[in-house]
Amino acid sequence: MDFRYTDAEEQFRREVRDWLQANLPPGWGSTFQEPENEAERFAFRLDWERKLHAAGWSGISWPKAYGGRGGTLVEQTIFQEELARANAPEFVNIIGRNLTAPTLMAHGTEAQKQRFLPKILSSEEIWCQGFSEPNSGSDLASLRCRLVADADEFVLNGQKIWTSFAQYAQWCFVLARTDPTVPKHQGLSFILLDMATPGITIRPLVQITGETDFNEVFFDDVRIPKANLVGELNQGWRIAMTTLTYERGPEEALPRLVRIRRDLDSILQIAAAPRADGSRSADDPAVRQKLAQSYIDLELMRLTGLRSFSRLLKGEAIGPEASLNKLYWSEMYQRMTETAIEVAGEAGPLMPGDPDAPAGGAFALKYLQSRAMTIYSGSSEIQRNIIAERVLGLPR
Amino acid sequence: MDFRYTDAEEQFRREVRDWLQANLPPGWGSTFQEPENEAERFAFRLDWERKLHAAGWSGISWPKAYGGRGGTLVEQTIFQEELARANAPEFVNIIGRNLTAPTLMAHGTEAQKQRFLPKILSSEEIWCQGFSEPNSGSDLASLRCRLVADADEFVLNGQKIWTSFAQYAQWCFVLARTDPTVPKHQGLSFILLDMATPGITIRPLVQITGETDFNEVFFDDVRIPKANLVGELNQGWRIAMTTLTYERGPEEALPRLVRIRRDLDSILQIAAAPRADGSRSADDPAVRQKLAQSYIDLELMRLTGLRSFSRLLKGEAIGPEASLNKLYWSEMYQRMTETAIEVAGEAGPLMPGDPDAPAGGAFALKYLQSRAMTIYSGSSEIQRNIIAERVLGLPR
Amino acid sequence: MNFDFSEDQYLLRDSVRGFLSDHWGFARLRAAGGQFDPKLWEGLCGLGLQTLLVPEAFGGAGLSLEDAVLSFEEFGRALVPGPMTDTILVSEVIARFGSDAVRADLLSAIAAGRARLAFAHAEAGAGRDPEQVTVVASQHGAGWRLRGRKILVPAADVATTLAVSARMPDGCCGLFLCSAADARVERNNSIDPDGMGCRVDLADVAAIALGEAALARLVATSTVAASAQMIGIADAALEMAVSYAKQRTQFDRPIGSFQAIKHKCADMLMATETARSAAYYASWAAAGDPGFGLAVAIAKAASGDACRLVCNACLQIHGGVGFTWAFDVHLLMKRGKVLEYSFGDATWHREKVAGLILPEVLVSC
Amino acid sequence: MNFDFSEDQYLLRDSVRGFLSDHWGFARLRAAGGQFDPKLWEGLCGLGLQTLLVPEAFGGAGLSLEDAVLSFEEFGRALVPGPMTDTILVSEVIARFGSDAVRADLLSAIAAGRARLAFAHAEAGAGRDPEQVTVVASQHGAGWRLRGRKILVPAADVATTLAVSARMPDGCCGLFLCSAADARVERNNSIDPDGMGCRVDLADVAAIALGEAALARLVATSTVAASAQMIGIADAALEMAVSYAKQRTQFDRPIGSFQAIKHKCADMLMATETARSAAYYASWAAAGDPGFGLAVAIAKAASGDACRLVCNACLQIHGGVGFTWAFDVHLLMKRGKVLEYSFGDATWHREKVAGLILPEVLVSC
Repeated sequence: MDFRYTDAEEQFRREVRDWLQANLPPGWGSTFQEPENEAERFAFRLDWERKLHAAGWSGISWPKAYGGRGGTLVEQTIFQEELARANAPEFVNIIGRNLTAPTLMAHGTEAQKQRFLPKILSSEEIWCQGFSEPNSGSDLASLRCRLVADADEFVLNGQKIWTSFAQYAQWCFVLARTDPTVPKHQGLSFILLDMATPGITIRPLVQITGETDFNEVFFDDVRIPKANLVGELNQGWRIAMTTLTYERGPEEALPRLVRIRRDLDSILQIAAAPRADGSRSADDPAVRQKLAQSYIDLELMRLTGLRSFSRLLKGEAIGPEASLNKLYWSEMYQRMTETAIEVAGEAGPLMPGDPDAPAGGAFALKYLQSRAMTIYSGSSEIQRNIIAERVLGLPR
Repeated sequence: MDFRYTDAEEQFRREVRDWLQANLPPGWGSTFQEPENEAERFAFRLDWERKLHAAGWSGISWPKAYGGRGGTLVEQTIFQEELARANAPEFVNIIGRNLTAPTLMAHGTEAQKQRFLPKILSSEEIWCQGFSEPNSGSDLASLRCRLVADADEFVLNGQKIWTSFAQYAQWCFVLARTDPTVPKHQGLSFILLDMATPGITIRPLVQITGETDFNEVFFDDVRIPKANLVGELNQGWRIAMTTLTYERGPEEALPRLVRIRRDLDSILQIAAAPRADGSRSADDPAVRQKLAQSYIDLELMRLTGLRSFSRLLKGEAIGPEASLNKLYWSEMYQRMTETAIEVAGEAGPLMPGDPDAPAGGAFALKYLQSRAMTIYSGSSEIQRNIIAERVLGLPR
Repeated sequence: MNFDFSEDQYLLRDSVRGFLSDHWGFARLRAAGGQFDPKLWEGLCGLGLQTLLVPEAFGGAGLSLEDAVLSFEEFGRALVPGPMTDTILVSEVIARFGSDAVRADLLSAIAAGRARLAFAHAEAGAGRDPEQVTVVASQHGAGWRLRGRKILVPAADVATTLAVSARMPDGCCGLFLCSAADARVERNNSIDPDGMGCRVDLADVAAIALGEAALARLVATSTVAASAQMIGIADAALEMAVSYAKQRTQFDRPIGSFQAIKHKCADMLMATETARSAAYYASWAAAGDPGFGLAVAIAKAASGDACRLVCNACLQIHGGVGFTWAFDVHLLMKRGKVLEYSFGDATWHREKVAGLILPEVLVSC
Repeated sequence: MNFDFSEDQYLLRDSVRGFLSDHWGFARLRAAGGQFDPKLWEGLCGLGLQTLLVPEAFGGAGLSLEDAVLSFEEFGRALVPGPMTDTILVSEVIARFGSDAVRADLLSAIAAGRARLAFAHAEAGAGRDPEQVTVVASQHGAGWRLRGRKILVPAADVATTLAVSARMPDGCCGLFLCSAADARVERNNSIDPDGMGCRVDLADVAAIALGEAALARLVATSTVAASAQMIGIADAALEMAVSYAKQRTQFDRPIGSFQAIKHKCADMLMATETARSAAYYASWAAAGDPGFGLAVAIAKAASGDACRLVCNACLQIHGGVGFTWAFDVHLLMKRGKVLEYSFGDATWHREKVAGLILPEVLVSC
């Protein structure tokens, strides 16, 4: 075991940190705020993302052949940790980087890799994910979007839902039914869809936070070249499982952790704020138990993520046990946002914009946002099924 | 709403209390201890039970026709509360009183009632319960004990398990299969078995506490008169459900509550014991949270039991919602015994007989005993199924 | 021994429920957009709710908190916003602790449906200890002046009179009445905009003192009313979850046939029913039982925990659609969240319980 | 960056596991009836375990807690009773803090398998605060005398030397070594008789001081070892539960196909794996990382919670048979219960964590 970084890795970390300090907008983290308007915020983040790419900070661990930096997985993690530590703007091409790219690296043709990977890195092409449907949530494999071959094209009909970034995306990877006559897992295919194709309608969905991060997407005779198929026809389920493993695994969890740690620091500061009589929530041992448990939760997430990550570093693959990471962080984060409101007390339910809201109302908002975390990327119920059946081998 | 008792009820309570004080063994609750040997303890408790009966304190709310006192349900509850408050010896004919009797009152013939009820009250006949089998626990209806008609008798073969009091009992009520050709719930019958009948073998089971409260019981061509059948042939499941409702309902829970309250008082006293530096567990707010939660749990159990009980007093029947009572007390009591050990700290795992054991090791023992509570009378999983399906109407 | 409501009490509940189901509901709530709905107010006044606790001598029904508790539960279930709850509860302390002049003035205005009251208690700087009151009451001739800020005062912007908790020169806190028109009132940006919570700034506002006991009583009855509302919310969320679980199919089965959902629903029912017992009992104990303080703390702790568990589980059972504005789950969850942290959360009340149960033992050992 | 053990470390684990699976097990444990099993002791000594942390200069392997932690996990999994754990851990503080004479004397005896050590720390009157040490150390010429009582000292009745925590005249606590023969040792009646916990009465027993730092170190390493043992226990209980759930059928299906059981098992795995990470990390941090104290508290809190959850769930999944002496579930649960409350329980360690994380923030705000 060795939790230290090499001198070269430490040097890399300093470079990243210095670059971020020099290149983030002046006043970032104090006087500078991201735009409140969603579209403007998207544009701001996209600019930032392209700036990172221009400076050579995109795809740290990707092969140079696909536009990456050819670095190590450790460097990739250091880079993401530093982004999170600086509270840098979030990426907008998350789905392209984290899901499309590893899926294509594992299952795409060389032509597909050459065509798509560099433009993912440069954020020239933003991606969205076409998996869930209104009647196929937990039971993803029951999806009904139909993909039918017609000459040298496919024709797509149906509906997807919960499609984040659909309104901004140039591309979408779609899981659709190509053979309705076989058992449901065996008739699915994985295809790449140009969002500029005629026949696509996007309708935003309003969330309980009032935000509109995700959409319904309707397909009406949408024509897709056959070359856009990833893997073999009717082999889509296996490919989608690769995608989901990356969505749930340690590479997703470790950078997320740094942001959660920032949130916890902020909660500890609320807890330490003196009240009228000079006492503080942080002096109350019942509250201290919950704050300590959040700290412990986070440390367990970090260490368990590092154990998985060490296996990746050794070249081992992460399989269904990725569900442990996803289940853990989603549930611990929900507990943490509740602790945050508890610490803030009666003012806890105040939202951003209220002058009296503790931490600017961040936690009332995050409490609401966190409710989705145990649903998306496979609900907690589905993750527990996967762990029980595919990790522990319990019968279906 | 009215949580007060009438003057007559208060008068009744005083009579019970005075009688108990005058008739419990001298030094009871302080210098006098029950025998440690299980068989001697049984004999001691049986004596006490018969003494209560002789003094007219048996079957408070039962009809006088069956040897009861003809009192009210409220008096019955007051009586049991006072027994619990005095920490009086436990009953040994619990199964006869609490399960056989209400089942016979609901489903027995007049002859069966006349034959069995008075001797249950007088503890002349002790009862045990023949429901569970090794392969039929949660899935009780799958039981395999066979009951076959032969002339004017039935012949019983098979095995029962977890049979408390089998070693002392004169009678056993048995649920057995009389028709293996129909769906499992429709081929069961409920019959009364004289434990002196040839062909019965009893083998004690050692529990994790080292105690031997329950047994395996084997039946080898045991002959039972047809007159001992309760209800119709193959109608046993419905009758067994009556029995289980009494095992789970408020009449069981309310007296139990008084004993749990005594336990909680004892835990509060351990928590309040000063340590070397004069501090006490009871001063630690994290511990106070758990102690308070146990108190709240107990109060919720009491009040929810009283709401059910009020419905009984109005003549309404308790159905599957009895499972709420059973599920709640079994789980709250388990939490409470863990809190007790936590309060006692490193000495918490010391058992009765150790000179340093807090509260004489009662809670290490009760922690172990409590583990069975979420299993017997239907496991917590089964109770939740019942609540979901039969109270909330969720599909099977 | 009877832990059940009377026929009259159920009749009142049924009339409130009937009115709300006919003339209110989540669609109307959404349409109101957090604004005061005069028809709702008038309709509830038409049922006589505002006079429930007003003594008969002042034109009221002269009933008790036990009579009102089922109405509060209905208010929770239907997410009734606005000043009715506080009007009912403040009227009781005016009747008990007000001078003859105050009673004559306010109680008849309440009975006539002209006065709307709001209880201003929460403060932003209190952290999780609702007893950290910093609004200052200073004596000014024969009367008092109030200075400071309150938050999340329900419907203060349509109230006529505010009941304000404030710290007196002796360091104790008491209850004061002032005209809402004298305060600066703006809407809070609350997680529950429909709850109409307001920020109230008091800059030397003239006030009448009702005293310490009045504040203690009003805090206790408000805590019981918040508990009852949370029970109503939990009950509605449970019903919504069960109904969705019966109808939504995945894996070719209703999701309610999966044990994970079933057992979650069973736990939701358990939490709701046990907390309900505590809230009902506290409403009975409010009539003078010596165990009232303990009953209040138990009710708030139990109903806060239950409401949190049930609302969270309800959203989880709905899956993605539960996270959308279009479904009603979040309306229940958001109101529940404000109530959960009002008047002290479950942890705070558990410590109250510990304080009340532990000394008894110490004496006896 | 590498959070994995080396090949050598896994080889040691495999040899311990192999030996225990061939020569130990629940049947042998039951047969031993809580009595010292010389063959087990000799076998473990044959693997060189007693010298793991003894410096090479004294004939030991000179390894670290990180090297030993997997062995402790195996001790937990196989419920190894007796003095080996304490012998390993006390040898380290003797090497670090002992005088030349003590080291020469004891370390070579340990390496030769002649000395067996036990750490006497717990006290009956401590309540839930393991820092409430009342055994008194008083100076007596050049040496010390110990007076007082310890409980649940593992295998003190077969130990040759006791390491005792005691309060010194300056009010601080330090670690002392005394001859086991000088103490009155009797078995406790523990929930886990197989753990060989003993009551140790010290009546002015002559002792050698190792100091405050030695006690702090031994408490910390013992806490890590207890955490690792609980992980082993949890892992064994999970395996037992999963295996039973696959084989036991009810309703014509393996009970492991019911979601209630599946999800319980998933939670058991989650608790075990996350706590395991914390225990492993603490063993690494023991080599001098400044975060060792925090890592220890996190490991004990997480493994205590995990072990409780997993053992309780294991018994519940077994149903009635899990409550019988004949099945092995209770053996795991009982050892786990003693370890859970040794060296402070999860609640106590969470407060330690709070104390360590909160000051940092206070400085920065």
